[in-house]
Amino acid sequence: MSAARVGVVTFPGTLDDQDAARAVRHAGGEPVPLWHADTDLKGVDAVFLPGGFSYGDYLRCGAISRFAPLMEQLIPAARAGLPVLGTCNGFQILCEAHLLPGALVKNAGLHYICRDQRLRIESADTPWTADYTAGQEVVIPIKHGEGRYVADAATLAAVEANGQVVVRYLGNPNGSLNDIAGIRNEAGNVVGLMPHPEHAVEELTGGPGTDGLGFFTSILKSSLEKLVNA
Amino acid sequence: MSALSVDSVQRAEQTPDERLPYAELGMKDDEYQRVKEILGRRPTGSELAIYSVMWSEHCSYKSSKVHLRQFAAKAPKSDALLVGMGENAGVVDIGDGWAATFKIESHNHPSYVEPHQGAATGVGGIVRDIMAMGARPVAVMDSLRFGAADAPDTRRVLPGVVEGISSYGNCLGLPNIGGEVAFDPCYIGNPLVNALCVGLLRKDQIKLATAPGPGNKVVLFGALTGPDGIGGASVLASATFEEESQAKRPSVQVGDPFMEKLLIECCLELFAADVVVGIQDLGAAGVSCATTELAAKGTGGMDVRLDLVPLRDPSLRPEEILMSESQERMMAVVTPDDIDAFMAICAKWDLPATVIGEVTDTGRLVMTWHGETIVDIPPGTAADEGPVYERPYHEPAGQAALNSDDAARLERPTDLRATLLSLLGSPDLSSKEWVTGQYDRYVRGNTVLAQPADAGVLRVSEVMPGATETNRGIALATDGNGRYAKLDPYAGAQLALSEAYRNVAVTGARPLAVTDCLNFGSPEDPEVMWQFAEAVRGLADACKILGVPVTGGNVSFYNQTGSVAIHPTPVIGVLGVLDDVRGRVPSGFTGEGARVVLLGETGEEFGGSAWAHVEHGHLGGLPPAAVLEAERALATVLVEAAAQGMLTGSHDLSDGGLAIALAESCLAHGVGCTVTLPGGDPFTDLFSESAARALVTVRPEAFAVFAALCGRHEVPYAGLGLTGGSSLTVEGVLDVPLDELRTVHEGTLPAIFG
Amino acid sequence: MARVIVEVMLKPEILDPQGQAIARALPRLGFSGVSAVRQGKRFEIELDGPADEAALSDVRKMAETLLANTVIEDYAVRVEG
Amino acid sequence: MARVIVEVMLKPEILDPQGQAIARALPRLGFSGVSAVRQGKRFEIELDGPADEAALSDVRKMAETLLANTVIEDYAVRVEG
Ligand SMILES: Nc1ncnc2c1ncn2[C@@H]1O[C@H](COP(=O)(O)OP(=O)(O)O)[C@@H](O)[C@H]1O
Ligand SMILES: [Mg+2]
Repeated sequence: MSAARVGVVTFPGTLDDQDAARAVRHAGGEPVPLWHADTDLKGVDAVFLPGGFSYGDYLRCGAISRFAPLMEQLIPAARAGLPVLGTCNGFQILCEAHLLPGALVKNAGLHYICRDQRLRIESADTPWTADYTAGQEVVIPIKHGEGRYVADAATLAAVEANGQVVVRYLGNPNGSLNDIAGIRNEAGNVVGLMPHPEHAVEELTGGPGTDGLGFFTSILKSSLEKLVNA
Repeated sequence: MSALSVDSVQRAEQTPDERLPYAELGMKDDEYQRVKEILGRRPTGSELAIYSVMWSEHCSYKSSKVHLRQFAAKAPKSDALLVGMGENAGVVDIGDGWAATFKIESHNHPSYVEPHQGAATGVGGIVRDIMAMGARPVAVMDSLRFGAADAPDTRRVLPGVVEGISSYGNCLGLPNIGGEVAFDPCYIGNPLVNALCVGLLRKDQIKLATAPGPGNKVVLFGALTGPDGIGGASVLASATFEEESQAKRPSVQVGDPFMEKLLIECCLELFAADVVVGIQDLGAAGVSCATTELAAKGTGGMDVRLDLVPLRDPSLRPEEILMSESQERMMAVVTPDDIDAFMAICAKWDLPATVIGEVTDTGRLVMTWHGETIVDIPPGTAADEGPVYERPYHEPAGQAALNSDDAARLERPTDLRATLLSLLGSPDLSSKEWVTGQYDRYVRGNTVLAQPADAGVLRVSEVMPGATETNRGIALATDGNGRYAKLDPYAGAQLALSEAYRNVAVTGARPLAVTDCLNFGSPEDPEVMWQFAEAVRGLADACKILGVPVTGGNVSFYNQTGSVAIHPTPVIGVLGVLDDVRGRVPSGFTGEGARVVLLGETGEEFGGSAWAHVEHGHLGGLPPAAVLEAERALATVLVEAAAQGMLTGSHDLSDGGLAIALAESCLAHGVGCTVTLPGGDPFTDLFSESAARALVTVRPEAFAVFAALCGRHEVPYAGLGLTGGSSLTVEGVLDVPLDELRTVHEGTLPAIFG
Repeated sequence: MARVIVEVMLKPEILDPQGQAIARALPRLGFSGVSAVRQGKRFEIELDGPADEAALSDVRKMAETLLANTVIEDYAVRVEG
Repeated sequence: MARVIVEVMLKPEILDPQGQAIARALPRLGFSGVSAVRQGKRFEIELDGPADEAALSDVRKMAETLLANTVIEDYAVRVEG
């Protein structure tokens, strides 16, 4: 059987696309490059929106990218159940596109932060986190200037009540409400997180180890299951 | 004259006596006379614009050239050198068909005026130099020096500089893999911001700044040209036209890292499509520099229609366009057959690109402005035949007194524990996490070592799609020590090189090549010129002994306030290669039960030391001896031991000596140690700054083989003890829990900068 | 040719660390009498034509969909004059 | 209690990459008729007392030294009303 195909989107200013593609390969999948100006999702099984500074992040992070031609395809596909993971800038784009509730604003400390961050996986109930167990602690790099998750009180309460928090910070680095590092949509197929699992898939390269690999193995398994069941 | 008419060549011939404001543009009388001789007439305003920027100190190296020649003259034989000095950046062969290009450059003065933008555009500029070689930029480093940490102006300059480097570098997607932060009152008013970029390319893909082939098109692409950094040019525009300068012309440039990121990806796609004959980045002298240099190195001529340059501000005069330092621009030479493909790739990346001229074989650079010829010069006279000065120099009046004020006279401490903590928490030696935490060190996923390692290490594979797989890695370190260089610039430059070389070697990488950024005061001051001459001589001599050639660099003069110059500060970058990057040695103690071994010989050397500086505010005597043969032997041992997998960790000894090296090694991974000093005077053992030393941890079972290796290369070694526990214990001398070390080490910069 | 201004501020209930950092710094710099600072954005939009109702409605749409994120921000549109 | 507004914009001759990025995106989003966009900052300063001459002069000093970087930015102070 052929490996699951995970689309990796490149906007002008995307930076972590090469890392995301590598992570997909490491997990045994096939990365499929998707270009922001294209209007074709190339039949991928899932989509990864990597980090970076799309359009320079000048207006607000992700504000301009969400209007890209590719997004016009991706938004309805995600609403229809296509698994989508956005990390960092990808998370910001998903919020700007209203695929995820809330928004990401400047870190409380006002500085960009790059560090190895301890996290707790809160939900193993998404196609991107199935290989983790709820409550599991992992260390994954964060690197962002605008990663403070905010939402109005009602939205935040709903996010908590629906179990939509996927990852929480242990030691809040940026002032995110309720220590939220990542969330999912109600259906669970769309996940956004500030940490960068694609930077934690190999022992050799910097970082804190391979704790991030689970996001990629999870999606490959769930894509395969879908294929088998189809 | 109407606002739209210009000072044409024809007009220059008709008005031979018109006085141009060359002095206001920094040109000397005799230099102006030479321009007239070259042209056989007075220059036009546009020609004067070109000559004045191209012959400036910054572009022509007129004061430093006679000294810098030693780098080539004394260069050691190196098979690795593919492109040497004189190009945008040097290129070295790192094996398996791969090459690395790297260079360090200063952006000191702009960073004082506007710290954020000054530092940001410094990063932008050096990254374009690397792109111009045909490489993919893969990492940056930054070497920073500020006034005293608690000085009010440092609180303005440092956070701005760090934010500028962080916002620009992070946005480009280039990991920051190392650098330095140092403080000294001598840098107040003259902070040093030196940025390094390294790029990778296939050996057969090197691009050069050249414009061969008459009929080939000259394309300007990237950002629009605006009135950036042309404070001087407006003098010219208004003086020539006897009208008030209409607009204010800023001397500060603002960078657009997003544009630069597009430029990087676009250039790589252009290179891959093989549609570029020659390429040049637009740096300090903008279009003037790019056109004259490309033309001079090509078939010799170029026709340019300057009115075709796309502008951000339509009021710009031709002189201003020639001098504009707008960022994020490149110039390429493209064959007529490839021009459509070239333009299509620029369009894909949303980058403006305009054909502004054509290569000729006339030997003349000719520019027109709405049909009138405004420039007609032999390009080489501007690019390569600038003035060369043999500036007078002599030893500074106070040098002998400074050198005889030996640190030996200073009172020695009795409480070595307190001394350790005081040094460890001093701004220079404290943790730089406040700075490095603002830099993305992970992006691109090839960072093997970054802060707090001694050198940044990158994996080479996966850089270019489809290129041969390799397990190679590269290592880079930058170092400088203004105090040492002040005491003895010859030795100071050698010590800076030694430290960077050693920092590369401790990771297991074989040092290959050197880049340098020479930060000095005014070359017109003979005492500063002496410092410069000595530093260059020292560096060239040391490169020869260590077998590493200088491949390129940068000179920054006039770092002074009034008549007071900064400490002479050569900052040296060394690039090394790891044949198998998986064998890299991490920094510090990585686990319990390893043998802690001190390599090298410790003498009583406190001149310019961190101890003298921090505890006594003293600078005098002589710096540690530069022991280059010992340095070379040490590196050989480190590289061989790493290749054979004997080492579990390593760290070089530098500022603060063994004491600081032990503390940093403990803190690196939270592993303590219990050691016994070799047996001399404990203060000297712990705090002397003798060169050519390193602290390694050896696998216990490999110790005998390691000792034999040291013996073979005549590197003194001393087993000090074992790693383990949660404190730094020096038997009979001091005992500090790691938590306390950490609090002291990490608290300093956050307490000052928030 | 007209110029329209769009002002975007964080909603009052959203924490504004930038504004707070400024407010905290003021006493140290010798400024007293300021109880709060909030920081937002200001856009100057140059129109090709006049700022008539059609153009303003366009700018409002621009503000709503692009210049402001209405999940966290409020905006105001006004003609300069 | 009064509110004073400080508007900070890049000087006209200084490159504004933010505004430029927005202006370039607009046509793609279906907005035409905009010739340029510039992006700046807007501060809302809440005063403890009234916005009298003394207070305004204080705010002007604040703008000059802290809120604006006068090397590259211009500022304007106005009382909300
Ligand atoms: N300005 C900077 N930018 C990036 N990295 C830095 C900077 N300053 C220091 N570092 C990193 O922090 C670590 C500690 O720096 P330092 O104490 O100066 O090292 P060393 O003593 O080995 O020269 C090193 O990894 C160095 O590369
Ligand atoms: Mg070191």
